[in-house]
Amino acid sequence: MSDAIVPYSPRGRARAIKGFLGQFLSYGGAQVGLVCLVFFLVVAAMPNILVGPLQTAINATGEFLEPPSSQHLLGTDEVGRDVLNLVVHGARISLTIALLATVISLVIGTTVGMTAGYFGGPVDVWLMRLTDFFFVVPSFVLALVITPVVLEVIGRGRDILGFRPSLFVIIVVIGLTSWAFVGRIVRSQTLSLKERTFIDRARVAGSSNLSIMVRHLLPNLVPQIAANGALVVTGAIYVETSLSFLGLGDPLQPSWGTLLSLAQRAGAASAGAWWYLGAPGLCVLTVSLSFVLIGNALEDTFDPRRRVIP
Amino acid sequence: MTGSSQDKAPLLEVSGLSVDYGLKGVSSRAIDSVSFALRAGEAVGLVGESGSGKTTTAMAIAGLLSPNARVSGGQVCYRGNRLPIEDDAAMRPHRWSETSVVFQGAMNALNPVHRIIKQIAEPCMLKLGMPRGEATARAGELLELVGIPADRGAAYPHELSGGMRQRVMIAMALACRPSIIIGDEPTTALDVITQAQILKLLGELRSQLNLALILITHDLSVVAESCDRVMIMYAGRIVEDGTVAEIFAKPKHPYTRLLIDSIPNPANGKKMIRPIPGDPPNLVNRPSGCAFHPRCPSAMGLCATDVPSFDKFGRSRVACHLHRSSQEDKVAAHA
Amino acid sequence: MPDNADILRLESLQVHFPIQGGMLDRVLGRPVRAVRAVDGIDLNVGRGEIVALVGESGSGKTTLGRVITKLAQPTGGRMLFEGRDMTSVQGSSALRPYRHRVQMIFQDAYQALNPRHTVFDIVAEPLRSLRLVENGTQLAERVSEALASAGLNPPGDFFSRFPHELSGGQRQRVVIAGALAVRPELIVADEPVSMLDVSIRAQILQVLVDLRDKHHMALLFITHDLPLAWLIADRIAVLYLGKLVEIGTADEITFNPRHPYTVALRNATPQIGGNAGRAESPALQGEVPSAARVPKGCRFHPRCPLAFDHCREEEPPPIEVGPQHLSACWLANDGRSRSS
Amino acid sequence: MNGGRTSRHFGRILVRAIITLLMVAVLNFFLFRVIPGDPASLLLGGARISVTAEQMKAQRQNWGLDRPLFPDQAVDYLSATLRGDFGYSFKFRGRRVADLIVERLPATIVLVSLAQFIAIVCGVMLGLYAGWRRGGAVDHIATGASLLLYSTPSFWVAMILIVIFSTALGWLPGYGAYSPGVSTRSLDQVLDYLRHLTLPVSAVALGLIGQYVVVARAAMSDVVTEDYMVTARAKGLTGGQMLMRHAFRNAMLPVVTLITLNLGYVVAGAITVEAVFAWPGIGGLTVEALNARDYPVLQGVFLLLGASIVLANLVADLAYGILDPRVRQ
Amino acid sequence: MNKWPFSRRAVVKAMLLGSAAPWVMSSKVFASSSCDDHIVRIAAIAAPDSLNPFATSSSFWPLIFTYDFLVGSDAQLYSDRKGFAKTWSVADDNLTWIFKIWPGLKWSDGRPATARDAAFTYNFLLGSIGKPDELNIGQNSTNGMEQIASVAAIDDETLQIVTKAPTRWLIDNSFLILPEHIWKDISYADARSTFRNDPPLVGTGPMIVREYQQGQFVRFTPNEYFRTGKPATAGMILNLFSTADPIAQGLKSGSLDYALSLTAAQWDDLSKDPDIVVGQVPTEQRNYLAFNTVSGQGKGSTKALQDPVFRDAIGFAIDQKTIVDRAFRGHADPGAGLAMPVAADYYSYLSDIMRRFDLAEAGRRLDAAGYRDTNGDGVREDKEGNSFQLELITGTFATVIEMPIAAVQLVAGWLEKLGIPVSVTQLDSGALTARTVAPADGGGGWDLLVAGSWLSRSPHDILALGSSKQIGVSNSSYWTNDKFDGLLSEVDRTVDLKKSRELVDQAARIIYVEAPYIMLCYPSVLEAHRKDCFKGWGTDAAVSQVSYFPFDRLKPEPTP
Repeated sequence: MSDAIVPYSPRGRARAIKGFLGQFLSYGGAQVGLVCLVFFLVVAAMPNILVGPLQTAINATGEFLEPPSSQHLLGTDEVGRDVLNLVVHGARISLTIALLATVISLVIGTTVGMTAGYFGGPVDVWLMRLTDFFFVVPSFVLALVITPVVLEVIGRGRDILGFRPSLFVIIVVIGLTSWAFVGRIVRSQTLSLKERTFIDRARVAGSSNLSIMVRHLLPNLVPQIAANGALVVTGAIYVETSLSFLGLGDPLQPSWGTLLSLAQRAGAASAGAWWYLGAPGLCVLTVSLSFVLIGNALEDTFDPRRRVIP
Repeated sequence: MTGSSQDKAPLLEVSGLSVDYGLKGVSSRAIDSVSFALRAGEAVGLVGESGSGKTTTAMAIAGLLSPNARVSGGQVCYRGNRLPIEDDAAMRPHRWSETSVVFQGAMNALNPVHRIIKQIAEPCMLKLGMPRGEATARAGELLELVGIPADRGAAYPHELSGGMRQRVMIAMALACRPSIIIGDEPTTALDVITQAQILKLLGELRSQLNLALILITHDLSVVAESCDRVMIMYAGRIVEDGTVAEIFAKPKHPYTRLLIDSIPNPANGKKMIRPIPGDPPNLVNRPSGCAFHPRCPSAMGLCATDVPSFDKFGRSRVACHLHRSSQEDKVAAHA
Repeated sequence: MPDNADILRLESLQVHFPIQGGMLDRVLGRPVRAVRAVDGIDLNVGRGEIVALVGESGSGKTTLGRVITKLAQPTGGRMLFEGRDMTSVQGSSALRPYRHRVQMIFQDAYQALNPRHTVFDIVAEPLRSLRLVENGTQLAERVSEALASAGLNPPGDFFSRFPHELSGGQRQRVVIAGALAVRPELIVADEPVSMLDVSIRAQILQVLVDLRDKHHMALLFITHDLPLAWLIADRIAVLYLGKLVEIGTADEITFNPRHPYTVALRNATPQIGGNAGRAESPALQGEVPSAARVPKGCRFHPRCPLAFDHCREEEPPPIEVGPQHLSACWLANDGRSRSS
Repeated sequence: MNGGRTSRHFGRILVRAIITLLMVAVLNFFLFRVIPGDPASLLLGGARISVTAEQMKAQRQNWGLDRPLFPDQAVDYLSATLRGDFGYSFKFRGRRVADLIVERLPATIVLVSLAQFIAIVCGVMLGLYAGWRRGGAVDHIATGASLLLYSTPSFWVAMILIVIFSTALGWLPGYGAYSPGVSTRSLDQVLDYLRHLTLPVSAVALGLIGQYVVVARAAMSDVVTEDYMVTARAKGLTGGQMLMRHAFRNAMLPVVTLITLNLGYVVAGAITVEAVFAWPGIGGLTVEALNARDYPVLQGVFLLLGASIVLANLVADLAYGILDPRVRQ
Repeated sequence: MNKWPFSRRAVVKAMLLGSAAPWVMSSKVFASSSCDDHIVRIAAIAAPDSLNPFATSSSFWPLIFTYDFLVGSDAQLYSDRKGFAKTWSVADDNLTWIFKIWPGLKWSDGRPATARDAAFTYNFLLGSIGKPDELNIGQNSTNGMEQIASVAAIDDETLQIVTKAPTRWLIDNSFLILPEHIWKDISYADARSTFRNDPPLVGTGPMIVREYQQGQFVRFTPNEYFRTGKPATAGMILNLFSTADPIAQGLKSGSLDYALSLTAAQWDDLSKDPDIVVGQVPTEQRNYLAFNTVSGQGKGSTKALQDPVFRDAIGFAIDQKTIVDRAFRGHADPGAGLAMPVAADYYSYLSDIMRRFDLAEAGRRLDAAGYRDTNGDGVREDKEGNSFQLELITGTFATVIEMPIAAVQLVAGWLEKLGIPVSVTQLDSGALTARTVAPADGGGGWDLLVAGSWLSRSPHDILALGSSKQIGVSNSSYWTNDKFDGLLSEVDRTVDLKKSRELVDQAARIIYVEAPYIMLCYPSVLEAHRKDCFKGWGTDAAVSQVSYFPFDRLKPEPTP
């Protein structure tokens, strides 16, 4: 409302952001992580330009399980598709699933944690029981059980937001089952922020609860949310990979986990097709590691006392 | 009391002590050429605002400088022997048995997961080599000595009130029968009445055990009631040093005077407060010359350029261009 | 001061926090115990008057301040502001007119400033929330004005700074500016200088005194420091364990205390001038009991050097011992309590 | 006064655990009932046969599916669950779910607890040491390696281990829990079992080590900056004494919590690794049941997982209460 | 502190070395230990639910070594694979059958195995018909039993079965003959569900199930009383896996002698190993593309699916040869009619009416039938004017060879090129089953199905895909045709092989033209065995739905 008419000097904020970035980028881990991440994001953004359309059995270009060659830099799979092509297209799917699921779980976790922590009392008690429940039920297992059920219920429609229903289900299920950890952290941080008198000051200044939560709590929760968000991404990648590995992925839009699953089902390990196993696995590893490194660097930047990487 | 301690040889002698902190490649001087002597049984108050270097001074004396601190000059002698304060390992045998410290926040300074009796007994076992039973018994005695029933020893720190915790810290400090106790803001977090109790306890123990006490505080009035001598620190240097009576009656340094004036004192009935203008300096951008000159109402041109020497006037010393002793006085002081 | 001049009146104000019992207690129907943080306080503050609330930690002085600023809800008694009953008014919109006139200054300026907001945002927040300005220009004017009256000059230099870029004194001034921005009629200042270096304290106190002198603001000054209270306040109210034990003019309380607790407090306060005017009484023993276990009778009796049987049985009412000077002690008029 | 407070603390933890467990049970109940398709037709065996209406009705009656969902079915379900009766498997006809689980549980417990043990010993020690000597060589190597391990899906580690140690080098078996028909001489059997255990345990342990190193290191890094460590130093304690007497126990607080929580995942933790190694544990059972829509088995496994994690949470809370006297307040 | 680390390190090192030694040093031992004990180690991807043949057909592989069929089709082909009956004959009325049981045949527990046991098995099934617990779900099921009038043991060696109409079904069925003395007290309800028939079993086959660990292995011992003498090996272990990797590894390392369910990649890899012989076995499985032809409840997204012309046109867009090459890497026969090549008596390539892969032709036919792209968006519309968007579901039913996703990709790709977009949903076997049951049971709603079916090679089973009685069971397209049904019941009533062939051919042509299914291929099972431990593997087809690999004829290689 009145915010819009305020002559606002961006100087302070710009300086703060610049200072933050400077500090953040001074960590080696952050640099490595960002470079890897940007690389994969670029790859995920334009797979068609880089390697052409996703290969299927119908337009496969190679022989069966060829080892890497100049023709196929990462070899081929058991139907002759180029593994590089699959991995590049997989990047888009894996990253989309991981990032969207993370957004869902961060939104839910932050909302629940902040509400519980700020209001306390019975609201807190029941929201925390709910959180306990999702915390207690391993999200991977819950997803394992829910995914096929949900797939069966909604899996008959057409694409949802450009995703095949099965991918969409995985995104939603991962998001819905992995927020508890964020919820707990946000709540405990909210509890400690609530003790800070600037919340009291805001109330004396006449701010409503909503405004206090949005304008005072949320900005101060950003460090926790950001640092843990990076870890949630890693978790989401892990769950997605595992679910797909167990065959719950979508074989027609293969994520890295699905590729690993296909590789295993094709007997790649015992047939010595290391490139087929190695390529998607290394991608998962690199992306997870980037997020862990970025998360650590974020945490270090926000709280130098808790640096994880020396 | 001050008269009797005068005759004894100094227990602790600090001369020209300077300590630097390295922060991200930038080195900043925390204390600069600090010199003083402490006699057995004497209570000295070290007064200054935050960042004035009073805690660094104390930690240097106790050999507890943090790893990023460096002794860049001077020395500390205990009973005439130079202490290896820059060497963590070599300092270890000296700690607690000669100088012990009563820290500020007793809640955090006590290990939360151990019972207090164990924490008091620990130095007895490790430093004095007492068997566990004997050490526990001694810890019990020490608790009684500071006014806590020995059976409360089974409590954990969080189960005690702030005053009780500070008593535990004092009991712990006495464990190895040190001759010097450094109280680092020991009463800052306490209520007035509890503060009075703790100060009283420290005073009693001091005379009972002939302890020397270095009381670090930002509160001049605390020093006024519990110390023999007071040293005022500003920006890493001692600016004035003298007996309590002298300093409060006739402060020489403008900073001391302003400090005294800014404390409300119903005793002399004046309701006037005189703010000291400006903010305390920080370590990185220390003003040139006399560090107080930007805030000093009587600053002269000289003050901005020249560091005033620390001159002796009778039993007190002061570092101010307004008070320059004659050459002869200086010679006398060094004799 | 006459009643009609009172801006704030507290009548037997009470704040009891229930102690969270276990599930078992609730099932067994055990009575719910309560922390009696504020246990029946009568107090009035006149327009333009500075009243100091003095007490140790646990005396309820901070809770009282929070009740007056509507950060905590009283469980009993009444609170009248300019004659209007504000006891049960709640909700950010219902409280808007009240907040416009009653503001607060906090003890720890570092904690009281949102580290992610600029000084401008911080000072502008009440103006925006209470909708006191119509446009940006007006907002900027009011913010500048508030910063200037709090002694931050020139105000423009501070607009885009973050709290961590300020010194301790400057931070406290920003807190004060935030309270001043709405031009309140009553400010509750909770230990506003206790976290500050001695050399800065006087500056801040000066700002507060100027406010009263220039804008005729009333000030409720909460402190544990008797000399400080004497310095700034017109009247001093001494709290012990949720109750007023003595109230009177600053000089009366300082030089002619009638309650043994006030005496003990005065005696325990270290002073530069030595022990002038103070008797050699032994320091008070023990500590303030928990507000969950308020002693029967006079709540000070377990620590009182003068306690006798009656004190253990019945709680003393405030007794008038002089003009505007009340003391809740059975011996208040006896003379013995006085610096015996 | 203290005793009351402590017991209240533990009581609250217990109540929380029970509520959570009840929620798991409720979800479990509904999970079975919201799945598309009639459970009765599922009960009639894969349903690739024609079934008469009478048969369906008989099945419904048999399984109590004809009665109202609430309260009858729910009460039946809860009371049966409390008795440890999880019903019969759809897929493994006539096998009691409880028996199936009991049969598969030991393999998983052996695998995961051995892996946990190794990971705790290696990871926690390494992490604590790295945190104690921050910035040292051990710290750099341990942190780098643990972050790498932390980011790697354990089933991929498992596949790589198989490719290296089983397919390429032929040193260790890469699947199953025993060699087919290994002679029944007991020592051979034990050695054979241990050889089969090696790669799965390594795969699970490697992932856990990374986690433990990170947490233990962070915990120790926090502890060394605490004031009481300065006190300990002031008391003239040696580095070793400071570490063992003061830092260790405080740093172990968060680590113990993590360990206990992880113990709850004993059952759930190795599903993918079990799948890769064809390890005959609960993980394998879960995947089989999932593929066959064996909802009673899934329900049983799910409840078991929930219960074990609730239990672990409970133990973690209790352990924290015991280790850290402050928490009891 | 200063002295300790060295000695501590030394201790740790010693411990590590000590503990590693038995692993590394004996690694060769575990690899070669299998020859000495003369136990045949085999492996397959299989998960027997229980060993009760009335409750499940998933236990086929372990049970086929323990129990005999009465006759079974392999017994008609191979003299060394005879079943419970040594000889059989049918009276001139083509209704009364006489089976002569092997004289002196014994169960593995030493008790005599007689015609009474066979009569018991058949009558047990017969008796359940119409009961709530009708035994209609297992390997031994009432499916087909309705043709039987009576079953009786004339004497210990003679079994007489009278059928209501002439049928070859009696010698084609694959029911396992069970010992009466074990089964006589089992109720139908138990037989249908909870009775697990736990080992040790009692049977007349060469290898008796001695131990069964769910999901892990089945251990067999040789049947001392086997009709041709106790097998020469010391027993057999069937290892059960859920993926093929461990199987290939086991073969390579020597811990397995024989393996089934290999992937093409592993098969290629193993074929390079000098100690290993690979083979591929054509099976009775048919992989097909089915259309949801039902018009009422459970119908698909467009009426076109019910139009034979539409389905026929799609048939021109499917290149069976490419599917075999790409998706199966040659380990399959290209699809044609209902009969699979291994059913040599009935197989016909239908070359006269065979559709040839021709996308243009398919397009022309669609255009002609009115399925045009009228609005030029590249997608055809059906006759109601709705753009096509077909949902294709796929997956692998339990107990059949896995459907490679590449095959689905090819099908979807060709349809896409025709202007018929397809969305693919891959389902696990449970979900696939749930969605393909009869519409009355909640199935249907999908448009296309790519799946496989593995029944026996009997004419009844060959035609089951179009049987109206098998809707939602074997008939996944829900297609019905009265003429086809008539032919099917006639086949069931025919004993004469030649006539039977004709009837099957007629029926196959009807369904081919109507095209509720497009046959994709008949996949082969890939197998391999090691040469070093045993001899006598032979070269015959090893696996079949209707018999067992004759492991009983293996002999240990003399140890060098």
